[in-house]
Amino acid sequence: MSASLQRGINAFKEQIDAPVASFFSSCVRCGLCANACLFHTETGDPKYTPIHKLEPLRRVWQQNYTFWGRFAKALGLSRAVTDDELGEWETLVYDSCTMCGRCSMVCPVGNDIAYMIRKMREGMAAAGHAPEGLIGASQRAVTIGSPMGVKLPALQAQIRHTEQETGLKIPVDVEGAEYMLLLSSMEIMNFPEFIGAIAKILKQAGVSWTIASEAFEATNSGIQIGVSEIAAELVERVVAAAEKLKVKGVISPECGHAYMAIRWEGPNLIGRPYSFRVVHIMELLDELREQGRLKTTGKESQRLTYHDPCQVARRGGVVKQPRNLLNMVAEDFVEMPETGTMNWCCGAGGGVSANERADEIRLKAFNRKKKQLDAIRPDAIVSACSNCRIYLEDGLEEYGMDMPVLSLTETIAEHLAGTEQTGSKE
Amino acid sequence: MTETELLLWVRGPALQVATVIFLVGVAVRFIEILMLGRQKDLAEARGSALAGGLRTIVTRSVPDRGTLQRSTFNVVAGYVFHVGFFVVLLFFAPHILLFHEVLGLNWPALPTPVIDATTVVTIIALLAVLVHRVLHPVMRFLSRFQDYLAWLVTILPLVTGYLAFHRVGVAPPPTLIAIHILSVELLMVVFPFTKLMHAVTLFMARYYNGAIAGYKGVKS
Amino acid sequence: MPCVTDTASLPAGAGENLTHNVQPLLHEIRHALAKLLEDGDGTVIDLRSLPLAPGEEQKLLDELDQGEVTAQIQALGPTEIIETRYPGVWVVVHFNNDNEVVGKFIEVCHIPALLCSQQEDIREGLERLSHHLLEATT
Amino acid sequence: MSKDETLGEALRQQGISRRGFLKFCAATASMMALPPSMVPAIAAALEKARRPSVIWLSFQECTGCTESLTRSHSPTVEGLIFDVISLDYHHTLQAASGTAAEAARETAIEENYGKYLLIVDGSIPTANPGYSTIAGVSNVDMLKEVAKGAAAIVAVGSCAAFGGIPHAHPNPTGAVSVSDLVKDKPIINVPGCPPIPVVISGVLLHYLTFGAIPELDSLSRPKAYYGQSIHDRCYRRPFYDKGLFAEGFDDEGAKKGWCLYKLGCKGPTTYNACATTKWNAGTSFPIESGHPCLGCSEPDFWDGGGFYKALSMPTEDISRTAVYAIGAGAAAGVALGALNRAKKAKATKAHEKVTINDLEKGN
Repeated sequence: MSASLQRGINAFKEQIDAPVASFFSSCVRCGLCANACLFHTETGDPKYTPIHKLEPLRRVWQQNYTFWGRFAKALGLSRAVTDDELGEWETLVYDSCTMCGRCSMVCPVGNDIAYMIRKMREGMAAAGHAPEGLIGASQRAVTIGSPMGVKLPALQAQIRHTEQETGLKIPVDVEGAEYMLLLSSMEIMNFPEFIGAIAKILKQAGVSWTIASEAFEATNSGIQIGVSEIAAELVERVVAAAEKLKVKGVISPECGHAYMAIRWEGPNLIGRPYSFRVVHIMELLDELREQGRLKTTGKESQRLTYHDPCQVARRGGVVKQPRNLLNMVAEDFVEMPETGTMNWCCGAGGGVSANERADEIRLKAFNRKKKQLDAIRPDAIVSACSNCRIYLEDGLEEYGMDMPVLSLTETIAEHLAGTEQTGSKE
Repeated sequence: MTETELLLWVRGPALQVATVIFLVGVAVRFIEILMLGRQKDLAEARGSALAGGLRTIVTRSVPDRGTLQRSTFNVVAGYVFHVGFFVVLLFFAPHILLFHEVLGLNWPALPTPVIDATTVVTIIALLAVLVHRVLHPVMRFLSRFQDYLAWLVTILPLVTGYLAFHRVGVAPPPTLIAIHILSVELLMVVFPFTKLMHAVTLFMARYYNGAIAGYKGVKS
Repeated sequence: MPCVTDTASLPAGAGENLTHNVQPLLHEIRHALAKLLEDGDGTVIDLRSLPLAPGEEQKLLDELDQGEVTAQIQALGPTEIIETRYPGVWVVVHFNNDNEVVGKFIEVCHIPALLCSQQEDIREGLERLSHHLLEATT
Repeated sequence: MSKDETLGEALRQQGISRRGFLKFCAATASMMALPPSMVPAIAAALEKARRPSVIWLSFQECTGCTESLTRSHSPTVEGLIFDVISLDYHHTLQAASGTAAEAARETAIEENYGKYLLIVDGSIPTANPGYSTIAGVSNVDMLKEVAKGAAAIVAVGSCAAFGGIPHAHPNPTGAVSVSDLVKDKPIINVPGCPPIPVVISGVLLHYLTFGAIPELDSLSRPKAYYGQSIHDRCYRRPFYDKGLFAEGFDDEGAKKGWCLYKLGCKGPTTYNACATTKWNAGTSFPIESGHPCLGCSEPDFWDGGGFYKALSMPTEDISRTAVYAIGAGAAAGVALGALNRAKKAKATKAHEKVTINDLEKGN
């Protein structure tokens, strides 16, 4: 066994816990998860059945942690997992799974398949079977601080630009601020308006906040590629900055996996609870709305729908907040069939967007989103994840659909009461 | 061995052996799973893991609308044979008598014609499920030897029970009963080594699924 | 007629209607009567070949009741023949010399065959009578 | 009645009228479980039937079967024995004794060789021939000798048919059934402990009437009487189907006449005519009197795991086994679980930090 395979198998053994064992014990090969996965429904290929993507992990479990599996292994009746097999499974685990967790909602015996894919990636990465794209993103995240290679000067330029445009001061490294805002590289590069929108809203609500120059990046390639050490290192940077600035809370921006990383995995990655709270921007805005600190005027008259980012809604628990907010500013808000925790993924989460090899299947799988949209024909889609937004736009373009994809935070900001930008965009 | 001797052996030593294999196997696997443990979640909870886990144990019995639409046959046939199997197992008078003897619990039986009809429907559903497994690309792709083995040991008690009840076939009635009991013993012996274990572990799986989600405030 | 069903061991009404065979039997008798009228074909029902709950046989007999004819035969023990209140429906009960029931039938016919004098017996009777007259004259 | 006379002639000689004969035939048809429409055929056959010689051998038995037959109410046993058959040898019933009795047997065999009917009650000991002898001849030898010249054999009672109570565990005498020893003769089994009297006489009458053995089931029992289970013909069957059971002999269910299955009734696996023919001139049968069927007409009924235990019940204490098994399983599970934890801990210890430099294959 090669050193890398050894490291991978070892990681599998480390990762298998009681839930994983109960899940594998319970699978009856009913195949229902296949129809919950957009990579299967849009290709019809049985190999994309979610539970099948875990086969090597299952075998390691069976051979090591079940009495009859140990017995069979001792007698030489079972086949050990090989490096070639892991190589074969690489595309299944990374390219055709976004860890959206829809299969986990459907499995009749209750298997949390996404939970297991996350664990399986630990072994895959350790065995050297992670996709090039994600390896590069992880290396940039660790060395440069951003998977897209965005450096502080680039952010500073966007801040200056925003300050000029909005006339508002964007606070940086302000000690004692209530909240520290994280940003995803995608927002900095593609949707810088987001910074201005936040500034306006928080100013109106009277919330003090800051950006940390030492830890502004929200995304975490570590949890996508499946390397806990890298993920932990990236979380530590945020925690260190938040502690240094003595903030009460950290705002996770419009990004799905960033929220999963900092809100749910973070404390477990670094092995200790935080001294501050972590909120998704949707949660914060909804809290402000509830407290009456967020006021809007006017409503969008166009037909709007909301795309739930998997890691925010299904895997993150932020479902009702964006709807509360959208109802403030939308006249004609319509839900897609199968929404909220049962929403279909955009196809680009879980590191798929960083993996160019997966482009083809990702666009094929987008057909599922298209069908969902075709059912209600909205004028525009609103979401709360910039990764979703970019790849929704990409998919729409591929399928020749003309439909803007909006940021919910920005949409709220446009309707803020007492600002010059009232009135609806027709 | 006469038919009565066979029946006595099946009701006596064979049942003892089957019970031991079944219970030791189930207990071992149950504890094996539990003892693998689970790391404490250090993130701040938004909901109750316990409540979420218990909730999912119940709610996961009902398929979501999309699954029902996309996998109608799978869901319906699966439901029919599961419900049918347990109705026949738990509400046939002689079976209740057995449970009463072993567990000391007693409950009312269903009329025999109902059990009879349920058995037929269950057998048909199981046959349909097998055909589906063989023909459906995903299920055929996923299926292993033990899936067919589990199917066989599940349908056997139903078929042999039906034959014993109606006393059809070449064997005399006590032999038919003996074969029926033997088929159940086969089911018990195979149970801990196959996916049949899901009958026990699905409660754990659903609990963990619901607990992981519930901790994050998600209803799974 | 001695009662052959012992219902004393059960509370009143315990077995009545249990097998639900009384009603079908009455229907069978109705069909047999219709057939008798139509083709002249008789029917015999052996009450011993049917599963009847305690009291059910009595219920059936009560239902049929008694009609115009009651006859007694003495041959190998007594036989009771009763026409029920439905003409053409007869209850025939055979007893042995110890007065134990050896057969119980419902016959649907114009007259139970056993009531008719038999050829052999008539012939023998004729012989006897002839013999008697011959003896008287000599 | 000489052996050359037909039955019809013999009866007429005795002054029995044609009417009486027809009544006899009607009772016979009922007894043989034949439809009443068969009566003319039976009459015709019986009229021409010649009375066969019958030899009755009793081995390891309790005379219950003979008692049952002599209680047979129709036709009267005297009539049956002296008018219908020529009972040339029967320990209990014959007047002759000692050497004369054995001589009668030998004469009957000689005179009717190949034509006589052999009736056997009781099982035959094989462990030691001395366990049961008649006039110094062991049962095995006597059976084999008499069977040789028999046209057919009727094994009356569960002992002769299946070995019965002597055959019950541990079977100290090595008791076997007639069919275990005689392989080359037609054998009719008329099991029961005892058999229903009219069933015994019905079988004999059938043989007499038609000169052939009746249709038999896989256990060589006449289908006319043993074709259906007690359960199928039981008047309490509707309670079984409704799931209404007596749980004890004096509970509400028992008083209401509910199904006795839970009290160990063997009706579902017992084939006999009790539920329709009943006993004591059609008065009642065990279930009607509130007791579960013991299954006495089935092989090894004595060893069925208890009269008051249903056939599907475990014969041994499963609850205790279950407790021990769970205990043992739990202990084994903890041991194996500990091994798993050790393995997992080892894997955790063996964990090498994965850095960005380790991600590329081959590093």
